[in-house]
Amino acid sequence: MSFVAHLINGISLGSVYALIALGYTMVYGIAKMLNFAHGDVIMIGGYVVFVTVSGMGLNPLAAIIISMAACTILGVVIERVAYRPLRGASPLAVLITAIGVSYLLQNVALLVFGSDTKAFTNVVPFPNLELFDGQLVIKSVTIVTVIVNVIIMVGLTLFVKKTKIGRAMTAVSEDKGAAQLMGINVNGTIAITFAIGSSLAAIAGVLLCSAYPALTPYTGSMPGIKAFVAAVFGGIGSIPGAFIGGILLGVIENLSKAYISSQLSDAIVFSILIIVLLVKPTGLLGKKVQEKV
Amino acid sequence: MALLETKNLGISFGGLRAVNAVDISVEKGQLYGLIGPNGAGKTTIFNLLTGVYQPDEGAILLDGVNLTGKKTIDICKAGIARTFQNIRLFGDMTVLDNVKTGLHNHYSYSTVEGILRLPRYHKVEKEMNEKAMELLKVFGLEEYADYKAENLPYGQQRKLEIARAMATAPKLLLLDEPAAGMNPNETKELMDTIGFVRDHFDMTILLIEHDMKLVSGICEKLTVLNFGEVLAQGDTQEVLNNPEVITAYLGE
Amino acid sequence: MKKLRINKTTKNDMITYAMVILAYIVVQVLVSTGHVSSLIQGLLVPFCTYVIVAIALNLTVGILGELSLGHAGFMCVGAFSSAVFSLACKDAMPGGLRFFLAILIGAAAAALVGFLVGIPVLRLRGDYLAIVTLAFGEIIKNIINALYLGVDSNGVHFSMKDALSLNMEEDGLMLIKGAQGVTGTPNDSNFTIGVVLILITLIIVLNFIHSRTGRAVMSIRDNRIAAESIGINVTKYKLIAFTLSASLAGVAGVLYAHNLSTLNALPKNFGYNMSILILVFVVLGGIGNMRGSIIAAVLLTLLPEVLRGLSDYRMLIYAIVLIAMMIFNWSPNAIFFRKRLKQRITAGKQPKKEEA
Amino acid sequence: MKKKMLSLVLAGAMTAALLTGCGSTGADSTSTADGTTNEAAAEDAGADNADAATDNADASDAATDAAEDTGAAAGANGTFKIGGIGPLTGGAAVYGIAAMNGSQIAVDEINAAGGINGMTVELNFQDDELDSEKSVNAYNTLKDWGVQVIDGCVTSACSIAVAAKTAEDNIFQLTPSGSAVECVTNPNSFRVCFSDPNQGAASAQYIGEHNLATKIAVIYDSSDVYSSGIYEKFVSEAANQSFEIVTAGAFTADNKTDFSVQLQQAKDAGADLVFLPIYYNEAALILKQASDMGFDVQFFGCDGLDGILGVDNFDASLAEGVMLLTPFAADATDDLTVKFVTTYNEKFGETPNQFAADGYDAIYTIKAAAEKAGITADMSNEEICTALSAAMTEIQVDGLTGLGITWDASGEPTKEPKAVVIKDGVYTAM
Repeated sequence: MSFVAHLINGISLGSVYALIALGYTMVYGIAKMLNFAHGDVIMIGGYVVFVTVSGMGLNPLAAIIISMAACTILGVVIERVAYRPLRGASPLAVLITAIGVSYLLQNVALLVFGSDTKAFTNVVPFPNLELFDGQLVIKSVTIVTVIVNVIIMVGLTLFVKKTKIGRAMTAVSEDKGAAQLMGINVNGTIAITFAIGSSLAAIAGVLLCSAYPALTPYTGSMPGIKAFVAAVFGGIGSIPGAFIGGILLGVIENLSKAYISSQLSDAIVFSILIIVLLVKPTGLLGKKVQEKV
Repeated sequence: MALLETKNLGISFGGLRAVNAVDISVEKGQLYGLIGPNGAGKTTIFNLLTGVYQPDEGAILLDGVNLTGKKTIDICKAGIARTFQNIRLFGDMTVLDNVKTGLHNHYSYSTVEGILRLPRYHKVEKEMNEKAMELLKVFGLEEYADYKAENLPYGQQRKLEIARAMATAPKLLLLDEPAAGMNPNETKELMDTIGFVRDHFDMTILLIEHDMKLVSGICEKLTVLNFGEVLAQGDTQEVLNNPEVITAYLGE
Repeated sequence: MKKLRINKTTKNDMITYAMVILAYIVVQVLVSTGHVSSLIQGLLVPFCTYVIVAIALNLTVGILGELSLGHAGFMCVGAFSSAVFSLACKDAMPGGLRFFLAILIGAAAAALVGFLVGIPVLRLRGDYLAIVTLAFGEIIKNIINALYLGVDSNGVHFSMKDALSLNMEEDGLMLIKGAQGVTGTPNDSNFTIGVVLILITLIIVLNFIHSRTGRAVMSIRDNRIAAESIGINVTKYKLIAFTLSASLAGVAGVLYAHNLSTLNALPKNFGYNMSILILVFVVLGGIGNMRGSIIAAVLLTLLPEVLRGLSDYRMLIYAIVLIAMMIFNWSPNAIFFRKRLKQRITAGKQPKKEEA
Repeated sequence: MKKKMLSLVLAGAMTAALLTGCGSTGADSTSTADGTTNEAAAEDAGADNADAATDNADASDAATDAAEDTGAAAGANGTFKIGGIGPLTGGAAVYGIAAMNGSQIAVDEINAAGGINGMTVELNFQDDELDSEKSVNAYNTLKDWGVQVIDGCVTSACSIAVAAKTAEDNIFQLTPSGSAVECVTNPNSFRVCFSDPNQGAASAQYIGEHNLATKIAVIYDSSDVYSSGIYEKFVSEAANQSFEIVTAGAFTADNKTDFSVQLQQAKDAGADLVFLPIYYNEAALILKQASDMGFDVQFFGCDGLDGILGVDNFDASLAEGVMLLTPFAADATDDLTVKFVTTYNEKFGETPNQFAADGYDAIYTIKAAAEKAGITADMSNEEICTALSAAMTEIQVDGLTGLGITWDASGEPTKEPKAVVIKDGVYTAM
């Protein structure tokens, strides 16, 4: 029974990673950049909901929409100001800039919201699911997170495959120069990618903070890194890969905490990542790239 | 005895039979051409010969030594050097260093000797510099020795790639479309260079080329590939006059 | 067409050495005449630490051409192995000899870990390689945080659980106490040793680059397939460069550990954040440019300290400066603009033959 | 040619950088010394909470006015420079900022009442980012500023690093909350808070003596000096007590959002008490997750748990029944606490936690020692250090974190921890 409980808790943690990983993978897949600031956009999304719900007393649903709007604007602004000037520069330069943006967001949040922890109000208004006389509890947040994950996953896949903008994104991800020649607005497409990625971050922020209701300016950074690992695990750039990677990461993390060592769980998680990458160098569902000679 | 022999060479990618039952035999000192339409499998054969791909079947023999299944660096050490269709120089290194890297396996001192600059470092580096400059001179590149390789004009880059390949002291030199992207003057110059390399170093050369002028001008023997299979083989003029070849090649 | 003559490598190296020595002399003169604040005096050894680790990482990023986000992990290994040695031998030998051995031990331990990490890691490419190095860095930090090591009359005790599992005798000496780390490391680092280590690191790296091995490594960076085709053993040379880079990072760790009386493996000093910070030195200073790394490491270590007057806005300004510097240095538009500006300034003067 | 010039320019830039580095820090320190630190600190606080920004601005004005008014009288005998060090940015900022704010309140009060021996107290609080290397940088910055006494560091590892330097320089150091044993090994370093082993042992004894439980689970932060220090002593002391420790679940700084595994293990092991030698930020999450999984158990913590009720928007019902051994409780009704909490709330818009109280007490301890030793502005740091170190063992301080606190030469304080239980959303003495 406790194994099942650990498993469910693992899925619960993993579903949050998966949600963050979807945003990571989306941006990486199209713009080919590691947006290290993604975790911090999540944190900002969380604060927006916190302020609107706890501070202004808005309806949680309205708060989520405001938060998504705010994060979308934030994402587009970051892209415009910090990343776009570096298009065509070394990917390393972009990576460092993303880290600069991450520091910036953390410190802005520190100045505006203060360093003390805010207890986040759970925005999922359903009761927890109790099985076997309460021996097994599945949190309603977990159920909602998994459902949201699936919706986003299906939605994103359809969006990328079926819509004109989505196909433009695929084209940009394959070859920016060629896409430009085909009359695709590369900058615009990447901006839209960031807009979508950031609005996903807002949703992730809300659900992350609902599941783990402690909000600080640094809330986003560690889950962000873990989610990034999850995205790589599943094959970065692959939408279903992010979901599977996230869930697996959460489950592995919790099971290794439970059965091997709670101190070394991170080491174990990272070791498994390394082993997976050695066997499948582009992750579980990543595309295999053959170098042409 | 032939210097290079392939026997029944074949490889598939997925369902595609890229090379099938190819037998080529290159005599020592020969200038041998490998031609065929785009996608005929010429570069794939080069990649098989140099161990980039491992053949599904067949054998590769160099000087009677079986090289089948060997790794690229072992094949290089056995004596096959190559150039690439899309030039692959060490762009951020100097022209001289490109050639010196080619000399890597023939002039040796340990990493520690290099870091501590022990006497052997100075001695060997001096020898390497001399040897590399000698090679650059052969290709008329000595004045560019200190340039970054990526800053060379296109034609010189091609030559540098050949010089680098020659630095490995090969028995057999593979040239993958050496004249691609060159104007007639440069091509002419290149033909002279290739001829000179063959005579000066007593080199055996196998080359892929589209430029018929170059092929008919310098190649003694030809193999024509089409859809991964040998269409015709033999003396250059004979092959080029083969009606089947004309059909396949010129699409008539 | 862009012409670039770079035959003056030796001269260039000499300038780098001269720069370090000159900076050392200037600082020493200023210190002895009392013109240097306590803050700067305290920062001198950290400068050396970060300069060394920046050069080490530049060897991996600039020369080997692979992105490593785990160099703080190697620093961590060097720091802890040497700190444990120094603590255990605190009274057994004179300070100079002990520190010399500590440096060797730190370098060797980091090299060993670098070698073991390099074997699997270097098979991967690009972003995947980067993420795996990050993972290894975190693993190293995580393990050290769970490591308990002590020595007593019965020998060496070791545990991965907690201090109690060591079952130490009363007379025992705790060397590593898990998260509480190593306390009481002798304060053996100083600026002069730091500068000597920088010079040694520079000599090693620059001589390495201009040697047969260095050329092989750079050829792999520039074109792996071509390097293989001319008989370069890619795995071997990648490993050599990576191991060397790790061991130099270990030396930086030794310097770090012996500058503070307490050593903990925190996310702040040995986590991926530090690895990234080191990467910032390298990228900002110019990939493959050792002199740039030195300057960038010093400036960026100094910057947050100089900004202390801004109190709360300090890290905010730091972040903005970082972003601005990246855009100024790397944006294609900014580079074009700078070039135009330079041309305009030099237009009146002689037509130039070379340009950097 | 060009290349050479460029190199020379770069080399020049390097030296120039070093020089300007020195120059500008010099300028910095003067500017900090000129501007009253009250302003800076009040600004910090203003930024802390956007909602309370305007109130704070007023408050800070008032504070500055007050300082200026009394400054004339107090400043007659010069200034006394206290330097604080703690994390003001990064994940641990909440502790550093609290200690800084607490210290600042004490400094303002003291100045308003005429200062220490007629000297105006100046507080300059520097950020160490929870990094021992940065804490030494912070310390050196304070030295350049002319610091006379160190109030820091807030965290243990940084305290130890700085302690090595203060011992070298002969500067008196009093850490408000550096609880590791090694923080006070030097004769010139003292602390306000309990040591980690002290808390671990006290907790085990308290639980044992009051028969609170028979099966105990521990959840602790193995990557944290404070938490693992208490844990170790707790476990060794448990051997002498009537209860047994059934599980010990560790977590690390990188892994502190999900505690379901540790809680599940405690639940499976049938623990009737969970000991939490951790800080309240993580504890808040643990309480929430325990309640989610229907794990109804007694929680017991140390001083790190204090502040849990002050978490913005925290559902206090989750903490119902939680016990903690703490020297400070923000809900205590004694005059001193009430006054402090009110002032803190007014100024910073938050309820103070134990770090704030430690910071406050640290300043008053310095004051008491300085008055005992008769410190004057013209004394050298060395003289101050010797005099204060000697005076520390003779004073008795009634502070927020204990009445009649005394010190011995080891640097450890002697005070009584209060056992507190959270009842109806407030701390209640047991």
